[in-house]
Amino acid sequence: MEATPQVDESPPIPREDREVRSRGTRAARRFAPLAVLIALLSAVGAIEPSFLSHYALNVLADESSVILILATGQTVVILLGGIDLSMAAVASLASVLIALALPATGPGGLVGVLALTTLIGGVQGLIHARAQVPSFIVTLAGLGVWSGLALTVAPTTIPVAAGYSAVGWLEHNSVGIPNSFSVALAALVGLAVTLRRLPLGRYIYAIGMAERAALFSGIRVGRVKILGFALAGLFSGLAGIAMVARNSSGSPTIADSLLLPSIAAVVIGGTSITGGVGGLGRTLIGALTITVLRVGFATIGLEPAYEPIAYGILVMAAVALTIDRSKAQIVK
Amino acid sequence: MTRAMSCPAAMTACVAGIVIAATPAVAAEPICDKSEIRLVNSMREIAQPYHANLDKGGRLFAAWAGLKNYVLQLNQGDSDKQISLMRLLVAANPRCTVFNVEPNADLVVKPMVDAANRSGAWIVTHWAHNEGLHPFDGNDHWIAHVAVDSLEAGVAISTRLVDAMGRTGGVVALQGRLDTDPARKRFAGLQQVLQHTPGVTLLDQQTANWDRTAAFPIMQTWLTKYGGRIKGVWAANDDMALGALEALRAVGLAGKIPVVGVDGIPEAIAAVEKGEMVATVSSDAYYQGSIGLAMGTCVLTGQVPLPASWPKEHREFYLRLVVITHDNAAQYLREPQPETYVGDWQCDKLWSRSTGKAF
Amino acid sequence: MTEPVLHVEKLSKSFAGVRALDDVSLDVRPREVLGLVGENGAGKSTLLKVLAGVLRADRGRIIVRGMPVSPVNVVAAAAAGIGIVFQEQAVLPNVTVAENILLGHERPALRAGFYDWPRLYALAAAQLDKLGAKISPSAPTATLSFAERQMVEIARALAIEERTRHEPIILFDEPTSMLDANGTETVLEQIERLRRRASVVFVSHRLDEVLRVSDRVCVMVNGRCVATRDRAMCNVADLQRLMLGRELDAKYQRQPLSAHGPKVRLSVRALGRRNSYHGVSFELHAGEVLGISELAGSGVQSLCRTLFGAERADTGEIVLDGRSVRLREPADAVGLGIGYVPAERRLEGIVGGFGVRENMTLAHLDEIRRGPFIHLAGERQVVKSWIERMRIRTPTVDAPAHDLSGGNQQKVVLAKWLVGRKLKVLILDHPSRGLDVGAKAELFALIREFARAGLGVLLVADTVEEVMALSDSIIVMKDGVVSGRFPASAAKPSRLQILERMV
Amino acid sequence: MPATVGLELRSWAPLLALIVSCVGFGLAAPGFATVENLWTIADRSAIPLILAVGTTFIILQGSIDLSIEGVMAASSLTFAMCVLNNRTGLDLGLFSLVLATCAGAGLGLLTGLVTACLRVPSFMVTLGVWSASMGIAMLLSGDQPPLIKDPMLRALGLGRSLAVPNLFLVAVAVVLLGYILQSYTRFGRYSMVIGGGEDMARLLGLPVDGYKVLAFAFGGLLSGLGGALESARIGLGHVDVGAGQMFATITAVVIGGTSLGGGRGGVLQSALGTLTLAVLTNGMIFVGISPYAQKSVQGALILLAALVTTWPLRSRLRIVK
Repeated sequence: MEATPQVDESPPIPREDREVRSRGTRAARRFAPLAVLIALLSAVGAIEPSFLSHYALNVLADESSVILILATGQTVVILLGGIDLSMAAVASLASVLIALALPATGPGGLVGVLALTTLIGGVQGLIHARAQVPSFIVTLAGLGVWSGLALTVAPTTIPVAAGYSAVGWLEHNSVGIPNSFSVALAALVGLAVTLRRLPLGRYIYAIGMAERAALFSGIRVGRVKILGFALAGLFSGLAGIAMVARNSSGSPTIADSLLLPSIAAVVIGGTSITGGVGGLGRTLIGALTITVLRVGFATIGLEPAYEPIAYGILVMAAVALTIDRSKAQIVK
Repeated sequence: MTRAMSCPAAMTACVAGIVIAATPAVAAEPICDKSEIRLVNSMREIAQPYHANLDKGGRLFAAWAGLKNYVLQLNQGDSDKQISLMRLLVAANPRCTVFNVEPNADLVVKPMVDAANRSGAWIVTHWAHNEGLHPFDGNDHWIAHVAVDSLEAGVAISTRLVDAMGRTGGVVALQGRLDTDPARKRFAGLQQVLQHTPGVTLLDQQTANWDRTAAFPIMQTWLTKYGGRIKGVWAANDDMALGALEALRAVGLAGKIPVVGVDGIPEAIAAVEKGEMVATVSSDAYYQGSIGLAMGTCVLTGQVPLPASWPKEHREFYLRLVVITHDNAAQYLREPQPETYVGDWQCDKLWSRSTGKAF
Repeated sequence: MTEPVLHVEKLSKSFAGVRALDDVSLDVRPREVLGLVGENGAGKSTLLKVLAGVLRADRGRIIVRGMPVSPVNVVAAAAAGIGIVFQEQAVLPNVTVAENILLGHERPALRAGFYDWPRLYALAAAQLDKLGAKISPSAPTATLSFAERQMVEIARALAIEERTRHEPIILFDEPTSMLDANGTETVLEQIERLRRRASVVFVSHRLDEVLRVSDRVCVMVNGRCVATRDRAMCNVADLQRLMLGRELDAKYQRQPLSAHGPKVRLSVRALGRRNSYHGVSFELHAGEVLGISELAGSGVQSLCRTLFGAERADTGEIVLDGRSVRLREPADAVGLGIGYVPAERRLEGIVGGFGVRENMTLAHLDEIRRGPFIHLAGERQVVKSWIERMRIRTPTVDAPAHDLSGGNQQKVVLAKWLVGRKLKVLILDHPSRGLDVGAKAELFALIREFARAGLGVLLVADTVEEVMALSDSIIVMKDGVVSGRFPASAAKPSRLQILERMV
Repeated sequence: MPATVGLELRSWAPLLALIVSCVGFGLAAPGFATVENLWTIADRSAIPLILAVGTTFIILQGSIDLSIEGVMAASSLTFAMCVLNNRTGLDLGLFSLVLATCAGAGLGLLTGLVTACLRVPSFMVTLGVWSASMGIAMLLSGDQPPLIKDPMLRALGLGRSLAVPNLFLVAVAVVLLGYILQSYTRFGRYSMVIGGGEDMARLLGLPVDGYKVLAFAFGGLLSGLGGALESARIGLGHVDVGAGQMFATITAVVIGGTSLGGGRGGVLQSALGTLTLAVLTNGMIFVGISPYAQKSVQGALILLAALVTTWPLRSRLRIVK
């Protein structure tokens, strides 16, 4: 979306009230996502105590891992002010390729696939940055192309014939925590450090907040964007691996149902969908929240037919409570 | 309909009680008290008659066996969710929990079986699963896999179709989602039949993702593309068949061109009776929705020995399919009564609908 | 003495505890032009926004022709007979001129809820005629020139006349701050023209303009109107004294180039960009301030951006320290030690969401790294020192940049470049835009100071005076070509000499 | 007629694409270029056209609507259970079409209100509404989708008048309505304004939120109509009547040259985009391209369309998110 210039010399009005509001609610806003998560957990726990057992929480962590990985990658893109609709499709493609490659290549194949998905992300970033096509469109196109490709490569589920051990360890626990979750968390932390302490991170936020100013500060905006989308691609690949580990097989549609939840996770975490505001800590909370929303109801024995309704309403409510309004005065 | 059921259900419940009591004691200690037993039906949704009937079947059984704790898990077509739901549920009281699973895709079978083995819950799966996976390969909590021979189903409807076509002319085929086993096997069935009927040619084939709305325009396009050359319509499930049927209706060909499908959903059976469809195959959703629970209950109540000791062909077997044509359509239109199934739910008759090993 | 059409009574407005308006009172008489001057933050714009219904006052009354009003939005204010002319950005590019002019007041052009386009165009044309503007009402606004859009703005304000039986009160919020000499002329002419059918409140930082068009001038300080003078009774110096409470010395001794040797920093050779500028050549020496005097559309901004790598040149070459350079994007220029202070400060200069610290170091993060990481402690050091050195008034090192006054923001942008160790050339694109005299003076002092340190400074300023005040050498550009050169070696040119090269 | 309303030069690209693809398929597949197939394509594009019109206004304002499929499902069930059917005793005939459409409008209204009042991005709101209305549809559907027995409405869905598919006639009417709204009413013009500069619109005191709500309500209304008509065609209320429509519609609108940033494009462009898409899907079946390749082709097409429209605008200083 094209940036619209500020109107006047004296501080623009909306920001004034924003200042007023944010001064009052900055703290509240920071902790709203966490509060929502805790509220949800305790609500579900109150109805079904076993939900808070170590085992159940472990399962929850495990379930959240794939969404967490996708959301982590998505966060970078959203901080840049863009969006990547192709991540799930790329993850599915990755799962198929891994399932096909593992028997022959073993762990080496994983690296290859990750490299490929990173490249895919990079290419999308390149088109977005250089041809200046909105990321929504580029990745919408990508969504079609990559899932089409996945279905052509393997129209069906591919069980991992051999070499499953290369990914299987993700399904085990160490120190009482599912490895898949630990890995996802590690990746998230790594990226978080990048965002906070490396110049790259500073650039990403700058671009998300004021791309023109970033450009005029000598930041290689194009390059940073391409990098951001490449990262998203990389994380799609990771998600693909996690999926294979989870299902011990790859499928061309395996991750598709996770695209929107993973984006919702980022926004519910409180990262502004218009870019520049937010972070990965928030995304972690968002991913957990979404997971509880996805599978929580079933455990409290809510009549399944009402699940989608409750899910829809709660997603809206959660976003309404947690969204960062300090930047997005213009809600698109 | 529950009211319609309850009385006979209650009656048969007593009858059944006696029957169970009468059956000779078997060499196994009860694992759970009846009150602890939890029955879970895990399926895609209940907006479709097929799935709705799975659920009804499950409830019929629960009522009949006098088990209160019946859980329905819907995944809305989200494989990942189907796995998650199971994993979370077995957080509590796994060893007395029985899962009867209609897999959203074959790939969910393994993770769910693993979850069962890990947690000690019990699981029965339906339809198909990944290659090289078997209950008897040390998956002691995977009670059984009730396979449906989609090839057989495909062959069955295809033969009816070509016969109705007088063994000549062109047919178009609407495929299901190609990343599912039934879709592929059913189509294989068609190809097999066509090989032996040189008179019939396959004009075109497309996937409509099991979906009625998707089937409609595809059929429309074919009608304009091939016009009179289409002498028969083959669909991998009833929903698509009915979609195609509507497209035929639009050009006044409904009933003039033979249509076949699979699943035996009421609407399709009605169409068969009206003569707008030639045949459909039913795997009897009521049975599929209940038999797994029945097996599990028998195991948990110790009326049958632990599955590990069963013969292989009892762990993984094909389910008898019913081909519904104009002749027998009427009888399948009625809501089935428990009596129809009580026989199959007896712990010593669990395999009464098996047509032999499926491996 | 005639009855005032607009009477403002003890108006107060605070933002987050900060008083922007403090019991300000003033009168506007029929068909008079009231000039409103004051430093940034004095409350001029806030006052206008309250009058125009953009902001709501905390206390006080607004009385129009004896009727108290409290406009809740621009439309309501218009209904009360008050119209405001924002800066150029307030017209919508993707709809027609007519729609822009009548935005929110289409009713007369509606028939049964449907647009009667011919009628809409007619109504719009009527407004444009008042200004003698020759703009087609059906033209997409995006296709208009800068000045034309300004006309549309004014026409919109004038349209009020049709709705109130009275003559409108029209508020101009710094209409000229983004304009060059020509644009300014047109606006001032229009204000003159309006005098015959409306009352005008005119805010500007350019005291000479204000004195030219206003009948009376009201000086605002800290949210109150400290003095109201008739035009006849005062001059620029008086106003400055009233605003700042101190005299200002805008005098500047040019020093002979020989003082810092004729080392050529940047030389531009026959540079050209399609339908923008062509055959531009000049040399910028170390320690020299090269001023470019221009009219809007003379392609100078485009030239600046080309020198910063933000726009592509079609012909010619850029030579920095004797080496021909290719600039694909600004980053290349920055790498070579070229800095750029853009005209659109808020959009292109600072990153609003960032604090002073992050803004100041954004362009040179890799110079303050420890390993791959940003050396945060070091960063604070650097920023602190520059805040002191440039006397930037900010509560903390991390205060959000958008909370600073325009002048301090501009200093931050300047510092962003000076932080760099190997800065060679600094391009200043209308650096004083929207700054009040005080801030302007400070800024200029800094620019001179750093120029002496051996920097090559390329300055594009709004007025000839500014260019003359700062520059060693001056070139004049017109319609994309250099139309006059006044090298430092030659005698200092007079204002007239420069102007005649411009028109 | 303002230039911004009529087809801009750039918006000829989709028309070109349409013609090219028609000619291409015509040459590739003999049966393609026949009157009969023309009507097939028309029939196929009918409902997408209706959906595209509603979505266009939402996107013109710079928002997005992901709830189409859910709303269609809900209205489809509402419709099927109000007409003569095998589930309820009702037989409201055409009036049920009105009811279903209103149901859609209601859901759209909800979306609009949440977006405007709670200031939540439409992206998330419509995501929620999608899920919620899907749930409603499932509840209504229960275990047995209601079959539509009303012959008149079936005829509306399946029949033709003077060789033209009825639904296509409806679609054409809707497109015209949309075009009139867009070029001759404040709703349409302000949608353009809001998309072009929402902050300015607010600054000038336009009732921005009101028109946003209106746009979503209108979008919901047309999704509702689409859902009802779809079920009139396939003969039952079905949870999946909208399957795949969301991406398809957005794709069509984008291909038409309406920018997702808002403020540029229009109903006619979207209609063109929709027809192009319909021609492609139809043509690809004619040529016999695998449905999966079709998915990829569609994706590539979106990109191509976007490139055509944005390529001329490229510049080092342009900001695109």
